[in-house]
Amino acid sequence: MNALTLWFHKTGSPPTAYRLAGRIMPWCYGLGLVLGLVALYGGLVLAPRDYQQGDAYRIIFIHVPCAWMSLFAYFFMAANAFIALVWRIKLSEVLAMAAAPIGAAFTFITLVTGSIWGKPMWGTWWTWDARLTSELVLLFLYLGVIGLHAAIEDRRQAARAAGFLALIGIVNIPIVHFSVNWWNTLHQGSTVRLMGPSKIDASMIWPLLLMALATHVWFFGSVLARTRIGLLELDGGKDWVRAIALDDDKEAHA
Amino acid sequence: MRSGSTAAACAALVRRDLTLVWRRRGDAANPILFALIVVALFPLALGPEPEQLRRIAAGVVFVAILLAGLLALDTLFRSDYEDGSLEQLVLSPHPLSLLLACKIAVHWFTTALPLIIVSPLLGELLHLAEPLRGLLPLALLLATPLLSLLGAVCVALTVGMYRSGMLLALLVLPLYVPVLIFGAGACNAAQAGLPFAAPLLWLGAALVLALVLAPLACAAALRISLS
Amino acid sequence: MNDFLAMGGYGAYVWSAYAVFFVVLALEALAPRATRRRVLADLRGRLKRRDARNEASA
Amino acid sequence: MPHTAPASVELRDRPALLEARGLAYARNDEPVFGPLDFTLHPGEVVLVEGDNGAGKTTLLRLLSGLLAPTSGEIRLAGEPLTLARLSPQVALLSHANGLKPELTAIENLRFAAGLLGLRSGLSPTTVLAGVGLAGYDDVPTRKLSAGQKKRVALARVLLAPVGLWLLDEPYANLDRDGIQLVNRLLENHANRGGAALITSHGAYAYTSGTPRRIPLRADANRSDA
Repeated sequence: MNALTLWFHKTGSPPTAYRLAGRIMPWCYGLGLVLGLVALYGGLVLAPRDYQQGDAYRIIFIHVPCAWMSLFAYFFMAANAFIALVWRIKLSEVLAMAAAPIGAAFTFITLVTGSIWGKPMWGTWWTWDARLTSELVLLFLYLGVIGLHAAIEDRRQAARAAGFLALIGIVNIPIVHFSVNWWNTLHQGSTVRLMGPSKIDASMIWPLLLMALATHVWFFGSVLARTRIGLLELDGGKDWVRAIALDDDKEAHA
Repeated sequence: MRSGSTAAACAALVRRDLTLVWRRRGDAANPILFALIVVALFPLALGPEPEQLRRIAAGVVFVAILLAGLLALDTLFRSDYEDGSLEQLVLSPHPLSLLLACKIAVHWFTTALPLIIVSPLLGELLHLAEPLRGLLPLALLLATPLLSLLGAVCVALTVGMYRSGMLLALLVLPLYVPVLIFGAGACNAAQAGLPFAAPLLWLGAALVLALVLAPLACAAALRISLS
Repeated sequence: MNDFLAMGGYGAYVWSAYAVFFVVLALEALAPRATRRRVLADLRGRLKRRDARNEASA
Repeated sequence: MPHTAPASVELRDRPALLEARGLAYARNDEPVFGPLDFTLHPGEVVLVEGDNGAGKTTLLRLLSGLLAPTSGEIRLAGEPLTLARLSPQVALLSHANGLKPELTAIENLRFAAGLLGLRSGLSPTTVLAGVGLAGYDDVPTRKLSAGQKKRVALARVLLAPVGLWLLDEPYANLDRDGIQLVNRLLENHANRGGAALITSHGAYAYTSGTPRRIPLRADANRSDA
């Protein structure tokens, strides 16, 4: 076994991964919070008012990063599901299933903020615009993965079935996007361009990118938090988990 | 000792499934009845104006048939799982994906084909526009096998579950969206006097792909859920 | 400050969007804590059952 | 730990049909059984004994390739087991009989023959008579009693041209005659070079000859060390 695979096996072993995740997780949450606050200050205070949309455009600083995250989380989940199914690596199973609820949360935020933004701009809470529709389908995909994972008793079988579904979804996403675009051009009436041709100023761009970075870091923090729990569940009978369970009990009664 | 040929196994499976449908022929009309009810509810909800109904006719028939198919999907593996013959299928020496393809084909033939045959009647109830009378069954002919194939993969994932109805709908819906858009979209485009060949060709291409890939995916999914 | 909160008349939209963002992410970050407590309680239950079984068969 | 004795002397020169080494299974990381070592040679009938929940059914599903073991390995004639290699050689009788209630006994058997093949010299009709159900050809399976259904399922196993039988509780629901029938079938199968692994919770057991036994116990009375 070469050094790299050896390292991988060691880090991939549940107790090591659990400890490592516990050490990195607070830094991710902290960094995400700090970067996010800076980005918010830049977006809400420093960035100038948009000449077309007024201050309503400021929703972009959360809407767009969340939309990016909704896709990123899905790719992260599908990539891990692929690794888990092909090489049967436990850690990847747990990582894939940890990403699902976070991705669903970001997708939900994207949909809600998009529709809140739509009200003043389009005069309606919901429009069957191609992007919003694709995002809605994406939310259903996430909910399907989460639902399937929750419905199966055996944890490993659940992760494998849900991972398989996530992989079908990754094929489906571009097809949905393509079909929804076609459908939308068929019904030209309702298409409204959200981000018009107005030039985006540099003072608007940096808070956006910084917020995107913050959400990524936050995402990894949350993935690690959920991965730790997944590892505890998966390795329930092992000594290291037993020690943690008993420690936790002592803390609760102390 | 010899084991039979794969063709003989497929033939035996097709014969058995057809016999079973025949023995339970009372249930065979259920999807048609369901689609009829759904279609009949629309005029009751929207009012009987022919113009208004004509505008939505193709879409409503499509959705009604899609829902009826979704309802029928559950029967694809349910009884086979419960009486243990699904296990025997997995353990047979023949390629599982091929056997599943046979099962899906029989299922399509006995649940979706009757729906296509009654689709002109359903269209007539909603005053379907004249030029769509031929196009709607054609679009359905391309779309329903896709629905059966994609649905089978999702059913295979939920096969061991107690109550899978709602979850199955949730799993299947994102996969059905493109099929619905292109199938009903072709009809709508034709109605609006726009070119409609492209979406039908897309459906055809997707069908060819699904014919090859879906049985493989279905077999993989089934192995996961039976383990 | 009032100007800032008013957001040029779009205050209700902007702040409700940000509120959704923060509330959902906060819930998303708190959810693992609850799950963790439940998983560990389950595990302790399993340990207790196993001990009981071991005593019974010993 | 439930180690079994090594194979007896007269069997040692024949290659093992099925071999399990350190075979263990855990569900949600809760050990179900194992680690288990045993071999199955041609001509052998091995009885898996255990209480409810000891994992007898799980063991058969592992050996039939439907389940993957948590640890350890299964070898089939010396090669690692895969479903593709195994399936032409194994017949599984599980709790669910695998019979369609709407079909008649003979239709069920014809389907099984189409799917799995037919042992040379046998036909669905002769096999049905062989399990004591002559004349039941055109009765829908749903109208048969539980014991009669079991007999039809046994006929299905008998029909398949395979060497390895995995029978889960073959004696369940059977009367005295039925139990003798199972024993006779097993004996014939062993005599023509086949092998069988059967489970029983101990009430009725294979009595002709002295079959090897694999005791299977739930995890409770084993220390975790």
